[in-house]
Amino acid sequence: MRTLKESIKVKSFNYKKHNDYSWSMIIDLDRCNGCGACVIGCQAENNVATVGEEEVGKKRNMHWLRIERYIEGEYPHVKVRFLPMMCQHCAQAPCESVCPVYATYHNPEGLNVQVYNRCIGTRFCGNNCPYSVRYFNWFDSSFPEPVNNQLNPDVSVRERGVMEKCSLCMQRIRRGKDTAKDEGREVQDGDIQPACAQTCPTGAITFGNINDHESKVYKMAHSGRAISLFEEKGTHPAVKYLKGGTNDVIG
Amino acid sequence: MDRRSFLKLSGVAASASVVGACSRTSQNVISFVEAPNDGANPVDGDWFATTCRECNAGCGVIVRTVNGRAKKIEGNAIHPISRGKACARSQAAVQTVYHPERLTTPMLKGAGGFESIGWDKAVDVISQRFTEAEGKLFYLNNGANDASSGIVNEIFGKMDGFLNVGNSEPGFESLVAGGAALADSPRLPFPDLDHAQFAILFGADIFESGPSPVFWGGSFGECRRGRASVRGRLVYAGSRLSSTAAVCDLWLPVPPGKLGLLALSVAQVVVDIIISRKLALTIPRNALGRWSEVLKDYDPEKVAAQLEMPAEYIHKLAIPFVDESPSVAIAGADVTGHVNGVAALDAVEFLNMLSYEIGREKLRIHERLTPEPNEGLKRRITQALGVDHEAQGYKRMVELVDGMEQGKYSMGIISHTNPVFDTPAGLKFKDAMSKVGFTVAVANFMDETAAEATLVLPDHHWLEGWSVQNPNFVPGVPVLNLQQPVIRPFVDTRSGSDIILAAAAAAKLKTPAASTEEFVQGKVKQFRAEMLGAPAYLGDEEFFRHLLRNGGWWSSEIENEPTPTPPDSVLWEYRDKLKAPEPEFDGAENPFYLHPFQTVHMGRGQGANNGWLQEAPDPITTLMWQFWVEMNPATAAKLGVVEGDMVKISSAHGSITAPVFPYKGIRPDVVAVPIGYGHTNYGKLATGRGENVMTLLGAKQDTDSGAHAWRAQKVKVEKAQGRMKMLRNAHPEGEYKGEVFQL
Amino acid sequence: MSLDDNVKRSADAGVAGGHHGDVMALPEIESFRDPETKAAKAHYDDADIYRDEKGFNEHTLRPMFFTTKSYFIFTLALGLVMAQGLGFFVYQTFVGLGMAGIHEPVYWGAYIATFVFWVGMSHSGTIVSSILRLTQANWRRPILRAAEAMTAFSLMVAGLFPLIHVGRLWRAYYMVPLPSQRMLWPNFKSPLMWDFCAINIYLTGSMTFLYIGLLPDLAVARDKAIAMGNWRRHYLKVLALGWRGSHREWSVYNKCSLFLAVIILLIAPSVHTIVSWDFAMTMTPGWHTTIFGPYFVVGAIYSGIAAVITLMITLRILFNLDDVIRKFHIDALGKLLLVIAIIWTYFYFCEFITNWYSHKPEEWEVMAWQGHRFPYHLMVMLGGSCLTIFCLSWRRFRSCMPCMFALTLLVNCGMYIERYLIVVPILSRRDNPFMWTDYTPTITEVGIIVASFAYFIFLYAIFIKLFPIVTMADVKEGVIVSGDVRLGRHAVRVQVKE
Amino acid sequence: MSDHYTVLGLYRKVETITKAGDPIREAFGVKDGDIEVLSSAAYPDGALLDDKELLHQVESRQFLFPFLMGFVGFGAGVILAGGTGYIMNLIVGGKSPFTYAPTGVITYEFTLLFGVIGSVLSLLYYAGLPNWTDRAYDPEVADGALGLLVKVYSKEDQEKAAKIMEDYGAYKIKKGVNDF
Repeated sequence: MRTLKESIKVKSFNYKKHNDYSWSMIIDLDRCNGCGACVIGCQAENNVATVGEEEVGKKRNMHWLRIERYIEGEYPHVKVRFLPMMCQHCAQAPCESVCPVYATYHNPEGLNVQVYNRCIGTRFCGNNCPYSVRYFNWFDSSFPEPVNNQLNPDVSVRERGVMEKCSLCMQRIRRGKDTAKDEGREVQDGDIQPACAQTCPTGAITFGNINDHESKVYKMAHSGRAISLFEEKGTHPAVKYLKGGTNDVIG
Repeated sequence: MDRRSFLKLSGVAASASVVGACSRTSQNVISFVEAPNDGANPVDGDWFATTCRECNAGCGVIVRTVNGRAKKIEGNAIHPISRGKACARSQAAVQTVYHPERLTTPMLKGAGGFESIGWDKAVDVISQRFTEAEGKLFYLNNGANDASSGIVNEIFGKMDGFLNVGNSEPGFESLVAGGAALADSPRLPFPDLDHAQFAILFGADIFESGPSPVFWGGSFGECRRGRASVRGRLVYAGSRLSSTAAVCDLWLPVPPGKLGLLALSVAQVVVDIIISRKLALTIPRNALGRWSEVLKDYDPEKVAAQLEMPAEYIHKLAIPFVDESPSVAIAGADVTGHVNGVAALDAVEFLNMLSYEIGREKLRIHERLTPEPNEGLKRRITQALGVDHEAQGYKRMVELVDGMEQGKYSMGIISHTNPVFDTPAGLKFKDAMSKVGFTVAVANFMDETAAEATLVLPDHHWLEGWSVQNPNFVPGVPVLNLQQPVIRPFVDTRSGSDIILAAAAAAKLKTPAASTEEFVQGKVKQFRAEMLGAPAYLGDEEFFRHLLRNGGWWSSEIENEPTPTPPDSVLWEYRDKLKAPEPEFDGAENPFYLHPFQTVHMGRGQGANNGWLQEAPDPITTLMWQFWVEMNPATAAKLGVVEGDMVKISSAHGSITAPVFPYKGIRPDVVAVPIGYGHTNYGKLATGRGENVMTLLGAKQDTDSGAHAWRAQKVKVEKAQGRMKMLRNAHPEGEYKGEVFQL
Repeated sequence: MSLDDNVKRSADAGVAGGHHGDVMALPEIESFRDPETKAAKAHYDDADIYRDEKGFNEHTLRPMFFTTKSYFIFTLALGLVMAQGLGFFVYQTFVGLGMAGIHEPVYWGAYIATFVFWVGMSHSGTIVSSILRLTQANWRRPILRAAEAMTAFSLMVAGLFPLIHVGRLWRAYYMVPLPSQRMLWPNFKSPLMWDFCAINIYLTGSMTFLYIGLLPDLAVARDKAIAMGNWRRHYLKVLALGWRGSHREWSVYNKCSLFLAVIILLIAPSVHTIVSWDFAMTMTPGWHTTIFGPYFVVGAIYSGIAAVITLMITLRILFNLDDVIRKFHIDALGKLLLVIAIIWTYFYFCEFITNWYSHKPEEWEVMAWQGHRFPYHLMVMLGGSCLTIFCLSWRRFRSCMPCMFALTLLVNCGMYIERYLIVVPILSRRDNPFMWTDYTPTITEVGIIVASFAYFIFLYAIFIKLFPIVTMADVKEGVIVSGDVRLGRHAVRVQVKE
Repeated sequence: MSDHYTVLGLYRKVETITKAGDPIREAFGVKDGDIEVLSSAAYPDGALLDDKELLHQVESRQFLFPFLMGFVGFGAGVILAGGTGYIMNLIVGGKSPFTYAPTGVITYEFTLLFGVIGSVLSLLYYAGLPNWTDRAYDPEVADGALGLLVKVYSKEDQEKAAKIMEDYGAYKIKKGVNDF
């Protein structure tokens, strides 16, 4: 057990120094075409419920990953932007510290983890998330027979009244690490792919270990285009974005 | 014990219990929360390679199954079309396997509607009809060159009066016809976007409709950011800012039907630049002069008014087209949807030819930029499969409808397609179909066409059945897709082609195999023998397994036949094709152009009964579960409607009412309506959701190819009663505030 | 004017000096809310009932011992309102929180606004009572009990709302630091946890304060109940703890009250500060501001005092306590309210001008007096400051009971809306513009919230029937320690202070 | 302890009762703790009976209860909030497991909670409550009568005290055994 002194010293930023893995995701906004394949991929992988027309009207859709669409300019100089938005896995996550029951915390690999069966549903985390990427189970999610046959056995189905959110496909990370361990090696770059990164047709999403300086994500995160959303809030997200090009290259 | 010491003791006890409470549990708490997937150990499951059949693109996929249930569909990483990726519709297919509304038993239409009959009886009924029909039958599928098409074709193909029809996606036929401009056979044009630096998309909604959005997505990604130093740039010309246009760097709202004109105008400037810069091309200099002469009518200054944009924009397209070579021009639905579609396609192809010349001159050309390698091999695969590769297209549909009207067919088999729903009202397919005595619908779900049929055969889902496919869309390499059952049939279904084979055998017809599986195996064997030559190290059995493992066969190397570089004389023959006829419109007296479009989720309507797809927000409107009509805010203001107000859109063929979604990215004289909504009989989720835009469309055809000119429709729009809450994901005010992210 | 004069007079009149069996002959009262109760008045020789302690006891205990039919009808009606709320709540618990109108990202809605409102209400009682006790303001005496009870009950109501609001009610005990096999332990870094502690501690403290204040009066009520053979004697005996008014008891009791007053005065502001930190600790624009702590506390005291006034006037009318709760009490409370209103307005202005000046879009989106929020802001402005400050500046207004009743109700409406404006619009227009939404409460929420008001009134109604509502001992003490001093031509009422 | 006897005299006037106290004390040498006045309201210390010395002792110690309990609460708060961080070692929000501010908040609250408890305990302890036994009391005290209660150790003294009280204006005398 650590001494009190040691334990006081532990700070969030040490993830990158003290752990083999620090997972990160880079999304190239210049590549995203808003096709929504990642949305369905995430839904299939993580047993994300559909809520139906009525609830969607109340903005209660559960997609862990959503594609935000922004429109700029006036006709005919209109520009549409897509912004895939999922849990940003902030190193200084606003959502974590406000949870009264430790239902969400930061794991040693830099992931913001939601523990469903601890959650009592105060929704404080949802209020404190500047990205609004935490979703609440307003009702019991409906997977009636025979639709339940599709459910991924690796991921639990959430009860009503708990928060859920993107886990960066925690189960895939674990499987990747298990496989690597079985084969007696470190996880290689590209071994682990969350469902969205796996499926993105344009290759806009890249996932990897940012502690590995040879990894793609490390290089991308250190390119000039890399930004964090709401950087001014100081959340230090593990999900980073690569800026798009200029609006009108021709003009 | 006196009171004072009692109080002291109890105080100590209270604080001690607090201390005790937090001392013990540390390790357990940590281990507990470190099992965020609730203690479930990741299960590996089994991955099977097969082919996605949600559309005809032929993407290779792998399917994860756990305990005999399909769990997840992903792209097959080694497959040349999908390249390891999958689209939304493909991944949502697991939902349709376990759909509660799947058909489970063959049903024969009796006096009181459909009655459940056993499989044996179904085979009896069909075989009896086969005998009676004596070849006077038609087979209508969704345009896939697959095993069932091959089987039917091999049984009936040589019979007089048999018609094989593919109800392929709108615009497909024109694309094929346009692609034939230079090659001597029908093919889809394949511009190599991957390696282009500059691309002009002529109404090409490659991520929404077009063949294989997945492949195009990958190409786009490569083009945009695949290279270290180059950012590919794209320009979109078309009347609506589609989600494809959204990722382009510039959008030019060209009036409907004028894209060919734009292409020629760009070509004119490009040729001028080539001449003025004295670029050394294989085309002789004097020949260039001739081209310049041919194109002089399309000078930007002259056509700018017609294109409703400043002439400088045309220069803005043409200059980078030369400077940033390699460049490509891609034509798509907005080009092929008009009566001058093929002419416009030819103009676009001409641009590609110029691009090839420029690229080669600048030593920037990649071998895959424009060629269509192994066209012959592809055709041979098609022939080997026994499918009629000319079956697809609207021309055949017209022929079929005429035939049905005239009573030519006593029987019809309609497999996995829904023409009653997705053919234009002007074709009057439903009326014609009712004149056929006996129709068999092979389907997974009850839909509008199956409801009209006499006999409904529940088919295996594509995750459950065998097939082999030669995809329509072949990007550079010939592909033979293999589709294998990855799970046991979930409900009591039979393979449609198995039933046809059984019935044909019972009717004493010559059948190519006893079952689909056998047919597939036979074809693979034949394929190995005829196409590849037999690799010595693989026997037939091993080769088949090899294919099963990979999900099909494709040449691993690009086996180029030398790219035909048309000599000037050939090109010069081409000059007659360079014209831009005025578009014609059905209902030309109406004020608005109708712009039906496919969305990424609905397809042609197949996706409408899938909860995941319905709930996935549309990329542009972010609407879920809902049908809409897009119009420019200025148009909406003129009509006096705001978001959610109902408008009535009518043409001579019918009318629909839909809620308005004002969208800045659309021309003010165009109203855009998504395809795939408005099912009348397609299960709980789809039925009654919106209206079917196909009911507005007339039967205008492309003057050259005979393809359906599905955007050659003008309509009336008027305000209707009622309002609807728009179920949008984006907030109507917030969607204009993207600047907060400082992207 | 000393008490024993009164006693003597009573003795002379043959009233005092009775025996145990001498049951108080309290007059029958026709109506539960008959202000004039002439029969009752006739019992005393004049209006100043302080002179007759026994009469005073009987008079102030009457609401407790005598109940009319209309009281039962009223309570039953409250019960029905509560029942519908309970029905909605049970349904919501079993079906899911989706029954409420909240949605992403407006995760907190009317429930939390109501929670903040009730916590705010609770700040009147004990805080006012403590301050007045410590400053030995003589006019405090009759109102203490009613105010303290209000604290306790509004906290009890407020405490329900987090429970109504959580997604998994059946797991809400995870917040309690109970060692269990599940190895669950609360996170003390969460403001919600502070809130949980603070509210519970405040509830404990204010209940204690209320109870300790009740102790001597319970003894009086106990004696009456025993004399009348009333069923209340059973619990009163127990709760009075055998209090007999010995000087040692009084001395210790006064000291204890002093301790409690100080401690409560330390707890109460911290409670609403912590409630405000539920908001201010987040990084949600509009919430993330340092002003929230004092702003909430002042707002809480403001709405609390207004509620005390409303309540006082109600009690005065319902239970014929004109002689106990006098106009000058309301006038004094009105002055206090005026001061707090001015302070509150100052905070409101500070918050507004900071946002207006910086004009950060996401904050201004909320603060701007625009769109459908305009009437709400107007209501806050009117109820919260302008109208209140204007009206309360007039003495005649302050001593006009109906006017004060209406105004204080308006103040609390304004303050409720202010809480709503703090919670909802900010969440519906927060950082990520894509997720902006609009929120309207559903019938479920409205039902439950209406029931919470009924619950509060119900608790009060029950309390009145079970415990003395007027702080009798304090009033008596006030009589003892005060007297008339002649200053030239005037006789001035003075109070002994130690 | 052997039996004791009590006399409760009820008075109507403050003046009378203040005069009655001293003769009784003198007559029996009653100690501070054995004589008491009952009243329905809090009279200032020493107003009715000169027992300031005794009360002063009580008062000067009474503050210790909330004070010491406050310390206990302080410890509980630190242990609860700080100890949680120390033992759980869970990183939330990038904050270190032990943090000062939240611990401070919780500690403050717990200190005050225990202070409240301490105050109540001080009341119960020094006032000898709860005591539900049948003690010398008269309900008229609640209605404003003042009672002088004295504890003596013999029957004779009881009679004598009752006599003195009557002499000094008590309108009612109650005698009891073992019920001080």
